[in-house]
Amino acid sequence: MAAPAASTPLALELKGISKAFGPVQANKDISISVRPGTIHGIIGENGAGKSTLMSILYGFYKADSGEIYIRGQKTNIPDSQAAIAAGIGMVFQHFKLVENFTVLENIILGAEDGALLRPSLAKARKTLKTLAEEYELNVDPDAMIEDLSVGHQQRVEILKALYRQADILILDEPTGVLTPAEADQLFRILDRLRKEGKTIILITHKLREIMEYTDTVSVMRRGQMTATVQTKDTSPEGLAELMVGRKVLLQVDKEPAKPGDEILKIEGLRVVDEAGVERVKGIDLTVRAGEIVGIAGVAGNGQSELLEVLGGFQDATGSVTVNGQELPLSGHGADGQARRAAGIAHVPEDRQKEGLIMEFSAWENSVFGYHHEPEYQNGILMDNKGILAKAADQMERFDVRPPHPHLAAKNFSGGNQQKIVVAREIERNPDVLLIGQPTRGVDIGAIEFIHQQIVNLRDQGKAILLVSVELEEVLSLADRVAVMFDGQIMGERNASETDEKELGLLMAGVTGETS
Amino acid sequence: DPAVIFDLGGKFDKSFNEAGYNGAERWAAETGGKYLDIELQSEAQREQALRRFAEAGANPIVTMGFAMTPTIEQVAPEYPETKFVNIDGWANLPNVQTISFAEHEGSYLAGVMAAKASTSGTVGFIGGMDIPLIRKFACGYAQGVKSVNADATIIANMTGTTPAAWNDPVKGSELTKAQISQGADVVYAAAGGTGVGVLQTAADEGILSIGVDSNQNHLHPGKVLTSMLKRVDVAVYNALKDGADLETGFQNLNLASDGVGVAFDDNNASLVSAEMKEAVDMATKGIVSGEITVEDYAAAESCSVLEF
Amino acid sequence: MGKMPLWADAILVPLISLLLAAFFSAIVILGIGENPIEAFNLMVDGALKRSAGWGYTLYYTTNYIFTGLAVAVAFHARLFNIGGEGQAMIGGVGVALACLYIPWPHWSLAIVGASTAAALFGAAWAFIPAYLQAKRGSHIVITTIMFNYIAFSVLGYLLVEVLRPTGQMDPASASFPEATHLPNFHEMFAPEGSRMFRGAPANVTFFLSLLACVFVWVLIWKTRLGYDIRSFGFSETAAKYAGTSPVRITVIAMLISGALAGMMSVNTTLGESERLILNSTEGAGFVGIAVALMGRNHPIGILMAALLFGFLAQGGAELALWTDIPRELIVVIQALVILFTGALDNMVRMPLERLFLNFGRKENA
Amino acid sequence: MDFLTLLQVLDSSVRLAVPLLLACLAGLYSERAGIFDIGLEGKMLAAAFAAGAFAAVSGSVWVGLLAGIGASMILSLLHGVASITFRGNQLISGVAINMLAAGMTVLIAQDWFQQGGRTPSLLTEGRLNPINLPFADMFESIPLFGPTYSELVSGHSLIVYVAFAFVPLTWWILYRTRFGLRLRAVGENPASVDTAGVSVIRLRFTAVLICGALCGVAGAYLATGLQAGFIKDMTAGRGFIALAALIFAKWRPWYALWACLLFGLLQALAVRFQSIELAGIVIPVQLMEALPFILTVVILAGFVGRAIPPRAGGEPYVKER
Ligand SMILES: Nc1ncnc2c1ncn2[C@@H]1O[C@H](COP(=O)(O)OP(=O)(O)OP(=O)(O)O)[C@@H](O)[C@H]1O
Ligand SMILES: Nc1ncnc2c1ncn2[C@@H]1O[C@H](COP(=O)(O)OP(=O)(O)OP(=O)(O)O)[C@@H](O)[C@H]1O
Ligand SMILES: [Mg+2]
Ligand SMILES: [Mg+2]
Repeated sequence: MAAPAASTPLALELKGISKAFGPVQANKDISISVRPGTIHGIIGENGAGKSTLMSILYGFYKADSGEIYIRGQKTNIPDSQAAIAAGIGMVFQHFKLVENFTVLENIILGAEDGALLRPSLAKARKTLKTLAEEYELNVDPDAMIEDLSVGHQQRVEILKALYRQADILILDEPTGVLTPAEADQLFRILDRLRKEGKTIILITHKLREIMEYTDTVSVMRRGQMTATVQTKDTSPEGLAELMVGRKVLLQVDKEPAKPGDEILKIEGLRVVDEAGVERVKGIDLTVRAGEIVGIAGVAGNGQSELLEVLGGFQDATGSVTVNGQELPLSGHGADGQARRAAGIAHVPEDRQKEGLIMEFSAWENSVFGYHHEPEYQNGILMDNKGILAKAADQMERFDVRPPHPHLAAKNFSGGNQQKIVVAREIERNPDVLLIGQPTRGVDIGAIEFIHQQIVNLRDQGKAILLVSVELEEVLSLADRVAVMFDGQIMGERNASETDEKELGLLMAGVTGETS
Repeated sequence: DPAVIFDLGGKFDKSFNEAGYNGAERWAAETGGKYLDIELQSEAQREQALRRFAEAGANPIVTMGFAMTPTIEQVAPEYPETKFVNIDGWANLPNVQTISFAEHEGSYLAGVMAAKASTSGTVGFIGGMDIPLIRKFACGYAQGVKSVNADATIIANMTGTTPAAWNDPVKGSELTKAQISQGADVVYAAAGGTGVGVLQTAADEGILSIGVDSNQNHLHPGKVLTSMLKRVDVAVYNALKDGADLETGFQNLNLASDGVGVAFDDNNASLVSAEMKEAVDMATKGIVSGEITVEDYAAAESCSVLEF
Repeated sequence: MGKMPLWADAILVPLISLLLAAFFSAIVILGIGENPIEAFNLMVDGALKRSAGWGYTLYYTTNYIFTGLAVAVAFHARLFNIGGEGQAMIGGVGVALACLYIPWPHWSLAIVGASTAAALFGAAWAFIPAYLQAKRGSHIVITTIMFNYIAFSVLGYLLVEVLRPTGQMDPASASFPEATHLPNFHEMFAPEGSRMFRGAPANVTFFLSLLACVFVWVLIWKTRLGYDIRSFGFSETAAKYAGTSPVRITVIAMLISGALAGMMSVNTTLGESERLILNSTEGAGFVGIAVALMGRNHPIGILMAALLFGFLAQGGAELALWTDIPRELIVVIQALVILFTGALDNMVRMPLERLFLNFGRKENA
Repeated sequence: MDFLTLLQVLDSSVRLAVPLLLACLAGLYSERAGIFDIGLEGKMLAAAFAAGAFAAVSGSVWVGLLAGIGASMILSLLHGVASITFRGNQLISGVAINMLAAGMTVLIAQDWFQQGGRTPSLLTEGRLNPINLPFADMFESIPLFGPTYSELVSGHSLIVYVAFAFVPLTWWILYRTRFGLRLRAVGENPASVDTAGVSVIRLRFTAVLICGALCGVAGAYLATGLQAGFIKDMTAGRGFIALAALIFAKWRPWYALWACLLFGLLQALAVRFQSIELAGIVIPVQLMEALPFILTVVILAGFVGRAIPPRAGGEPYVKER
């Protein structure tokens, strides 16, 4: 990993970039230099302005002021076309793919070689094959994007950039949705790209990735660049402090569990989806009071469906009991409201599409799903004043920033949106808490807080079922871990007695006795 | 100044309202007088227009269409000094002149001509919106046809059941084509703007058509057999001419009083044979003298020669 | 912070948009060789400076409030109900049946009965499209368009063949009995012998429409059902997570929508014509779409927009009375108002926002 | 129904279907690009007027056709400015355009021709006349094929053939060309197009203008092909039926053809068989009248299922709020 000679021009230099969205100053006078052939990390809290800065570089947004130099040349980037021409590629946090197009169609979109598609497609197919071999980026060129796993979708995004011969590649929170194996694979690819002399900018909330894979790291806070350091000269704790402005606990701090009675009992659960595919193939699982059971597994192996069944919006067969009470799994009484009445609270995997109504204000969201409960009624009307007061109090206690109950959910950062959902579900003091991907895309300050809340609930004797594709999170937060593969549970382990390697094998469907 | 209130179809509906408009214009041109007018746009405006004109001192106020009757019955008593004319209506008040037309008689003549002109023995009728008034036209027409040729087939179609039926020439066209394919070689259009499409298609396809209300023979010279005239123009013209002195009460304009009839002019001269002319004259005589009674659908609510 | 203040968004933007619409209307009037200022004066004179003018303006407003609210309620559930016209028509059938076949002793009872019938019939007409959308996925836009046409035919059939008294030319029902006649503004507000509101059709239904505004406001923003409707409208997946049944909300929202549209006929059929006629809806169902959209689906906005359109309808009638301007001019003016206040509002808003932002910055500096 | 009647009904279906088909394809381009368009009706009407007016004045149907296309495209441009440039509500814009066209056509027609909002009747040169395909007469005598060819296939005006040709052409453009790929993409996910370095705005404007051009042809066909001049409101709701057909067709060109032919057929049947006597009961004309609409609902509910519109449809593309 030889540092390039000082005389080679910088791959990229941003000078004094500022950008305001209406009254919000997202980027303030930011300057940054990136050397070619390196991986440059960018970290910062939710809403710090990382994505905005990169989107400016990619020509998606227009900066209010500032200059961009690429390979020493001052470059004007009014739109993405210019960025592509300058050799920049970007993989957005939320992918920019056409869901009902094939991989190939997505790849050539905007980079066709002529007015007719056929030659372009043929050429792309060939190039794709070479790229796939070169970088181990295998995807079926004729698959529909919506049928691909997120990991594969991301590969398509990377392929798109490579197809356009990018040599500066920006990745915005690429591992947020990936399994550990997929993430490892991604970093192998990035490493190879770097060795070829390509420059990579990596935005992430995961300090481990920064420490392991980057050469240099920049820290952003509230729209400003606060520091740029060589990775080898820093530590996770140091970075965390730079980011949040205070000391952050990077490990989950918890006592050993004291499991009590069986609260949630699942037997022979089967789910067949609308297309007739069996997603969950007979699961037995028990969660006791005072313990956190983590479900690990590669996304798409039935975990989501499991949560949906328990949450009441997916039909299933089999048996589920809570406190000995059998729950209906289809038809009348198998909806979210009935589940909540049975003592189940649910932090869904997708906070923006399921957990929140983005256009509702925070206070309205604070009772979403519970709004039918008598507690929130005032005769035939809803007790809006009461709800507002409770919401304000809740936001204060859960450290939601800004603590403005009238602000619409969409105006909070991802981390704070998640806090609103977590607060709502925990506040109900449920017997069972279902929680899916609790910290996806959330910054480390907020992760610390959310983990602490979950542990507190456990310590109050509640049963918690956690689903996460982050192995690290499952291992550190759960007391017991079950691994799902292909709709089945491959095995259960005590969290303290297993490791990533063992779980990783189970996740790949490899069973058999290990030590 | 007098005032004229046109009904929802508007003063350029190519038929009833337009005939009234022509009468008013003729009066204006001849006398140099001025008149107020409005084309109603909504039901609620009926009363508004009446009152506003009455309050502004317009006299007489001529209203087009039976739909005005209930409103006139309500408003006229409040303005006893003002004279109202209700064309096609049935209001019975001291300061109202109600004019009705014997459309069935005129249509009877049109039917006679159609039957004489037809070689196939099948003739068509295309109405606008399916309302009793239009059935009255159709029924009179059918009787006229049957009087000449008892075996004749009459294909009667309505364009629609909504007011849009008065303004759908494309559909009028298709109806005409459909009737042609069923053998019709003369079609009578009592369908407002839709009739434009009927006459056009008839001309294009080389069959004869019959216009309605005003004289439409000139639209396609040599291709429009005749037009059933409903002298709304004369009625309006007379009302405006008489001014505030007009006589109130009922007036039934029929064949005898020349209130209805069929048009003969240069445009259709080549189509009208002497024999046809004679048949028309005979029928006219018969009706005027009372020898022939034409069944009035509006009165009987049924038609013995035509099913709807 | 240089954010645009709320009052500017709520008042300044629509006002400037209206001025733009007025400006272009003036150009059109000039184009057909008439005097725009005179025309405008005539409209204001006839619609706002006379009590009877107000009586007409408010009559139209009442119609637009009902249809606007109908569209808005459905919109909150992300359902585009283009069927207000048909629902109002069928609502009218309900009014007619209720008034013709039930001997009401007094109008106060008749209005309750007629409103109920109108709401039920309107809702019933909205039910099938709603059900098909919810259960079969048939696009509600198509089905409601189709149901408008079908309603036309049903009404035509009923009036020509069933409800029309024998011998009557007009495709209309018999007049309703005297006892059902609603008090109009003249009877309600004019002092003895005064000509205030005389002849104008505005009637007690106007207050019913105001009640409907309050009802919708409470329903949408103050009740569980409203919460369900709105959350379903914003995100169907989230609503499912919350345990709201999409079928239930789709059907209920459309029933309420149809009921509101149907109730418009209380104003036209019972309040004005006092019998069922063929074209009592007169496109109010479609104007309702514009009213709802312009009023941002909020009852207060809808009330304002309905007033504006009521003014245009009445002002336009005055114009038609005293000038030779074709009546289509009013349609053009309405179109321009909808265009500028509804579709091109950002054309005004964007520069204003920038203005406020710069102004705010300077002040802060 | 004998064979000849069948042919005539089909022939009538074709004529009634063509304006629907053109408007439907017009809507397809716009909506596939993510711009909803309930203003098809208004654009057709404006085009019908302009075509009628200019053909009458110039005496040439081609001038009329161009004028029709131009008028419709101007309204399209307005829709584009409102919904693309200023990110306005596409439904409101469509409603406004419909009303604008309804009013302006009559206003201008009255101002120019003083015929009460109509344009003067067109003479032969001002109209699109039927084209008799080669051999139509020769084949006439061949049973089945002959009449089919001469009655049904031959004898329509040029625009009819153009309209039908546009179905495969549209399919080809949509699925076989770069432009089509981008067009579909921008209706599904404009951000993907934007980040691929293609201008969303230009693409959407192009789509909207194509929509305008096709609506223009549809309107011109009404005024110069089916009729001989413009009459107010002569589109009589065909724009809305076309919209229904478009949804019915799930935004696909071949399905659009079948949907429009079906609507045409239903209307032709209603025209041809106004009151049918079934088992001694005369079915009222109002029922026949409503039948196309009732059948549409039935078919929609029974066979077609959920229609999923282009995912970005109706939403303005906003990057920064
Ligand atoms: N399109 C936009 N319109 C308006 N404001 C925006 C937009 N995108 C971002 N912002 C605002 O700009 C600020 C910076 O957002 P940005 O997305 O760059 O943050 P980030 O650092 O990427 O956060 P995260 O870690 O959550 O991804 C935030 O306050 C956000 O509210
Ligand atoms: N158009 C916008 N208007 C206002 N705020 C926005 C807008 N787009 C994004 N934001 C805000 O910008 C911040 C960062 O947004 P971003 O798109 O990076 O997603 P996020 O909040 O990080 O969510 P996640 O990480 O879960 O995907 C958040 O505060 C978000 O709410
Ligand atoms: Mg981001
Ligand atoms: Mg984020």
